[in-house]
Amino acid sequence: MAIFVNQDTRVLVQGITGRDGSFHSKGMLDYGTKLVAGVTPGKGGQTFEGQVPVFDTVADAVSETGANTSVIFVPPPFASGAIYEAADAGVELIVCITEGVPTLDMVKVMPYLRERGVRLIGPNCPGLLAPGIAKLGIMPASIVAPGKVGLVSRSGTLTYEVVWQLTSAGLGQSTCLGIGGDPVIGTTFMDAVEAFAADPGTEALVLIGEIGGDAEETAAAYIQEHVDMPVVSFIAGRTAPPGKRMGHAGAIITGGSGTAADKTKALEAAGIPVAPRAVDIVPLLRERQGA
Amino acid sequence: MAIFVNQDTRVLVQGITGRDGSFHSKGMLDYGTKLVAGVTPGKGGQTFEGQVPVFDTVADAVSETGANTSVIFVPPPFASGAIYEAADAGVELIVCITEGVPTLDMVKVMPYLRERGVRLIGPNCPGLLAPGIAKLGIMPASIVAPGKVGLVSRSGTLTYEVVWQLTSAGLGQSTCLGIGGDPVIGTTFMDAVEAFAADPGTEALVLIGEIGGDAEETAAAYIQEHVDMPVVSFIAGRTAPPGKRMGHAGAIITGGSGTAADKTKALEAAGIPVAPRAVDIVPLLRERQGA
Amino acid sequence: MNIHEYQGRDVLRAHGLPVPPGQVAETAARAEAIARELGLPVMVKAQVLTGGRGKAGGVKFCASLEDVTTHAGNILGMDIKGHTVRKVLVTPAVDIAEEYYLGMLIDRRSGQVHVMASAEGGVEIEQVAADTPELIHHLDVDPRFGLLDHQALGLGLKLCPGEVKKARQIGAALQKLHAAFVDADASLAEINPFIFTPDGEGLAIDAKVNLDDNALFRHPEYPEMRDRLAEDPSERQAREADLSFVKLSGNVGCLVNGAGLAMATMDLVKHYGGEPANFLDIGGSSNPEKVVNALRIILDDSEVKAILFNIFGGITRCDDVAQGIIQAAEQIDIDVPIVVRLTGTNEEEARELLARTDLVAATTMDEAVQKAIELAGTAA
Amino acid sequence: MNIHEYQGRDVLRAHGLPVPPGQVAETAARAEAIARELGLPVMVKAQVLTGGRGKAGGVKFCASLEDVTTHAGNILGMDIKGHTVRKVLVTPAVDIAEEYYLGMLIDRRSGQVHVMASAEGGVEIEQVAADTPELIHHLDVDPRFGLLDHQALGLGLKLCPGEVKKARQIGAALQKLHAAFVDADASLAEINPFIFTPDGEGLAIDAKVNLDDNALFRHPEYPEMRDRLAEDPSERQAREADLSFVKLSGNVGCLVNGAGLAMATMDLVKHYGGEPANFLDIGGSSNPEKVVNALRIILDDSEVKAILFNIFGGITRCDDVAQGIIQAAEQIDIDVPIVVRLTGTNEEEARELLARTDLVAATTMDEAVQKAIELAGTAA
Repeated sequence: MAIFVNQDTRVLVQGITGRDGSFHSKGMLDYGTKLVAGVTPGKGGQTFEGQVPVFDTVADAVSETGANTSVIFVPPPFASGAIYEAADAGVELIVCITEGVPTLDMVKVMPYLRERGVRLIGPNCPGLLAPGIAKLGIMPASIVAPGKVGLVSRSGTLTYEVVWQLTSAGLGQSTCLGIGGDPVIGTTFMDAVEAFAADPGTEALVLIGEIGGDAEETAAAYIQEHVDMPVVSFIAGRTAPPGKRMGHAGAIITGGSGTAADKTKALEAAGIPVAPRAVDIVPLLRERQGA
Repeated sequence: MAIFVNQDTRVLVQGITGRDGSFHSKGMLDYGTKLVAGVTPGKGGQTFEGQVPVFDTVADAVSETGANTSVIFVPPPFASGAIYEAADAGVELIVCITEGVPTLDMVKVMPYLRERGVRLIGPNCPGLLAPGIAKLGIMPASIVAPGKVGLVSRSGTLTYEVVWQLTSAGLGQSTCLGIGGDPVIGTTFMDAVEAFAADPGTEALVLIGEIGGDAEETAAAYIQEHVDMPVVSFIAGRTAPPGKRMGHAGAIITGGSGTAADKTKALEAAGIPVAPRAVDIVPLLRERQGA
Repeated sequence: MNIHEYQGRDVLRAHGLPVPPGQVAETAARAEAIARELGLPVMVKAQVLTGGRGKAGGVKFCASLEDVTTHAGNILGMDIKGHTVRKVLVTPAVDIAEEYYLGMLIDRRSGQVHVMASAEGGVEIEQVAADTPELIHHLDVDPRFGLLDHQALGLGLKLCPGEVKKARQIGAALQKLHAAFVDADASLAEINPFIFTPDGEGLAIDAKVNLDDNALFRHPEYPEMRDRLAEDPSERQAREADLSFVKLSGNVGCLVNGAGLAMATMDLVKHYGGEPANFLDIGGSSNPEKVVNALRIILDDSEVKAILFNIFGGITRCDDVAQGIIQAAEQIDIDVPIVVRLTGTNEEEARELLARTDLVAATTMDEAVQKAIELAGTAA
Repeated sequence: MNIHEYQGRDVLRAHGLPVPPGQVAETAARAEAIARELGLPVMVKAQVLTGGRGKAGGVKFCASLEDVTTHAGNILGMDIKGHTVRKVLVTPAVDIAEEYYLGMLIDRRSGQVHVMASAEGGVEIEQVAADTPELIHHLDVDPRFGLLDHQALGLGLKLCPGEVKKARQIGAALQKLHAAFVDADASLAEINPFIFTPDGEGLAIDAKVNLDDNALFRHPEYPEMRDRLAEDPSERQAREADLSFVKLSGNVGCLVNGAGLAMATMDLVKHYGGEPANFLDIGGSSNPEKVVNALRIILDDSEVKAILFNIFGGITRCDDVAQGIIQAAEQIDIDVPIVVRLTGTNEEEARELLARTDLVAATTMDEAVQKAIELAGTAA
């Protein structure tokens, strides 16, 4: 079992003919993901890797192949346009890998998704990998293993680091999810935690946070109230110099939180241990699972 | 009984201190309408007619007086702004009397109302008069009488003409509703017909149509399927010169309909008699009621 | 408000649409000078606020400067469906490989801006709609999100399947047309045809733009565009007096408040065998001055043999109307009988005011109409 | 990207906000000339990309031209929190009757543009937020409808209860600020203070605007605004090479892909008693050239005694990184030890490429960090 994907997940890739799009589409295919269509306007009629038909529009791809999920690799100026197109074509889940999407583009596209009940993961994220089910995005397949640990992270490569440690320690994953660290993202920490809490295939949870915002604090409060399974966390940026990433006004509306210390305090107050190093996550998780 | 209003209808008037606003607010008060507040920015703290408090904002008026309905008399450049304000303040029913509101302002405000479940009547309409319950707008109180005939009209003064004939003939009304004839309006012919059909206080229906659009045709089809009470109609503009009111493109998307002949045909096909003169409405209605 | 093709081209060009160059001329000599500057061949196109110019001979291809002089001379002054041609547009004649129709208007049903696009361009879209409606592609634009990239490209691909370069040009043209529509507060905006040259360059060849009268206050520059000479003088006078007026050919002058009641009054005049001289809605919130203006406009028509007032008061107060009639009678030499029917707000005050005049009073609409027809017949 | 006050004023003025006149000077003489032209009294304001100018003596009231020369001379060249003042803004000193705070930013929680307004203007808004949060009024702007008239006026009335004229000016300023925010793709836009003169005229006295780096491609004019001199040279170099870099004070140069992993690497260096020399995220889709640039930037810092690569491949392919390290080694004279830890996409290919070099390989992050610290200590 997994969150957000299942055996009926049928994937199309927007920007399948680009450098990154084609590289990672191949990776998704190799992993066994049901990649049924690609979209690149002007390349309709071509075939990708001898098996995946390419269409000019997402609407065509959906009606011809029954795709219900899209992974987006188009360049930043066109990323929000690709999201609108996917949502309008009836796709249920969109994973936007693209880095560098203007924040106001995301501000505008979010209500469009909400009105249609479409879930977005990202942008600027590694996507989702549900071992044995589907790989949507760029997470290296070699580092995962099927299992029962759910992992959600605002980071990219830091996620891989932790997943790899889990796998090396024999702790397989139900789903590994990178939600991205941009100011405005589709699926939040909270959304992921709720989904994991409702997933019978997930029996423990690893949260990988970062300084900035208050997503970890909000999730901590929720977990304390509603989540029974063992949860372990890690926060990157304890030694980051202040003021380099966040304007003061952001701190104001999040009530002054956003530092690693704030987050650690909130998580520990909710009974969630915070690993001092990434390598401490596995032992902490084993300790909680044993309890 | 009536449609859209009842004994709990508490009215505020936006633009209560203007020439038309004050004139017709007095008319509403005189009729016994629960006019509980007025709004004119900069006139907050004043009192209208010695009894109605005036506020700077609709939000203030709603929170202080519990108003749930707004009648708008502000000038055209500010009319859509007044509608947004009323909807945002939690008003449930808005009647916009203002004539000359730019069409694209209405295009933009409509989804705002839909998202909030707020009903708008108008703009550019005489409003609603539910005899014995409430007068919202500018319909002359002297011409109505309580009763069981529902009347809906795209016209203004033509409505009064017909109402007056009903009243003179001893046929009282449940609600007289003028929806306005602008291209984009809040409550349509169909909406009104549905509401009357669901109103136990309404036992017969008079439809006053006009050339242009296809609101009458749509309502006719609905009535044939779903409405059992006697229905009589009248269409103004049988002799209007063609092309003076409607561009050809409008005719295209309404499938060629829009003339009085088209409407008459559609209504009669649905079993709804079309009165050749306004004075024929009452006899036709009596005939149908007798049947 | 309808504006001329050359004005519509300016609106579209200001929004980045690919509009070929061109200028208007009021004389054949000026047309020739423009053609000389633009280079041959050119098109000379009548600027009139009506359709069917081509069939009427108002659009001509000119291979030589002599052609320009001849055709411009013929077209200027020409009557097209009652419109006198006072200006011609001179614009380069381009090689046309493909023609498309791109249009937008307000859809009453959805309450949104409605896009229409068809590969059947260059012909009357009404004809396409009647014969092959499936060849017109439709899309409502959600005002909260605008015309999105994929929607515009999607329409482009429906018109040019498999030809993404052309589809992109059509999509971009649709998005610019939509921006122009919204910025200009249009009620209709059409490009027919939007063409591709043999080189694949997209161009907006014709432009039809109607503006929302209600929104003119936002566009102080647009009233300048109004072609006063193209209007009927009495209709212009009425518009300037803020009256809604349409001249007809009968002898019963009608002065009514409200468009619906005005139409019903006209219908009733016809019903009783008369002929209305006009449609005139004096509107809501009317003041005495407005009534004076309305009377002047109606009395300017020498065909009018009787005047019928049908006023049912709502926003319009009957005493205002009565006041207006009395003031008008004092200011204008009225030599036709006037039938007055006033009902509604302040009707008693109005009757008191009118009691001392020699106006013919009527209680019902039918009575008033019949009296007016009778008096018009007697006078004639 | 942060821009100077005088640049922010230009952005706001272009959107119709009432910004007093003013010009920037790089010399005291030029400041005096500007003051002479504007008329006295004036304010001379340090243009630096940091707060707290006032407290640092970077903002001065000048009643005379001598004052201007003296103060401009003192302020130019002044160091404010590590920023050297290279420009001063000279602008008329206005009589201030009331001061307000108007600000907007992207709210991560709502995902919308968030408006803040307070009658506590002219002081640090952080202080107001800490001491009296109830004095800051908040509003999220629905991107589908924008900042509506009644919302803007409503905030104005909260700041100036019962004073509709002033409230309207504040409301209009907020709507223009919002338009500027959206058009400019800002991430933060503040007017502090927005003032009223004793005559009730509203003016935007200070302007702080930060722009969304991701949206700079839409604004070809904005990169011109970047104050290259105000940046740390290595940070500028990094930015121009499309690398995210922050200079720190340690001796372990860190080259990591991904901001989270880079921060975790810094945290781990500290954890094991070392000091990172920098934060450097080489980002996704990296190419060999990028790695070369990154190495050059790090090696420019003479404090760096060891370099630590921590690469976990996803979009970034390990073979690209290895290629980059090899190319860099060929192009640059590297005299410090390099510890490399490469894991993920194409890691085998990468290891093959690196096998023949004298780089120190590490398998885990902890091992790599500990080795780098050890080597940096040995080198020092």
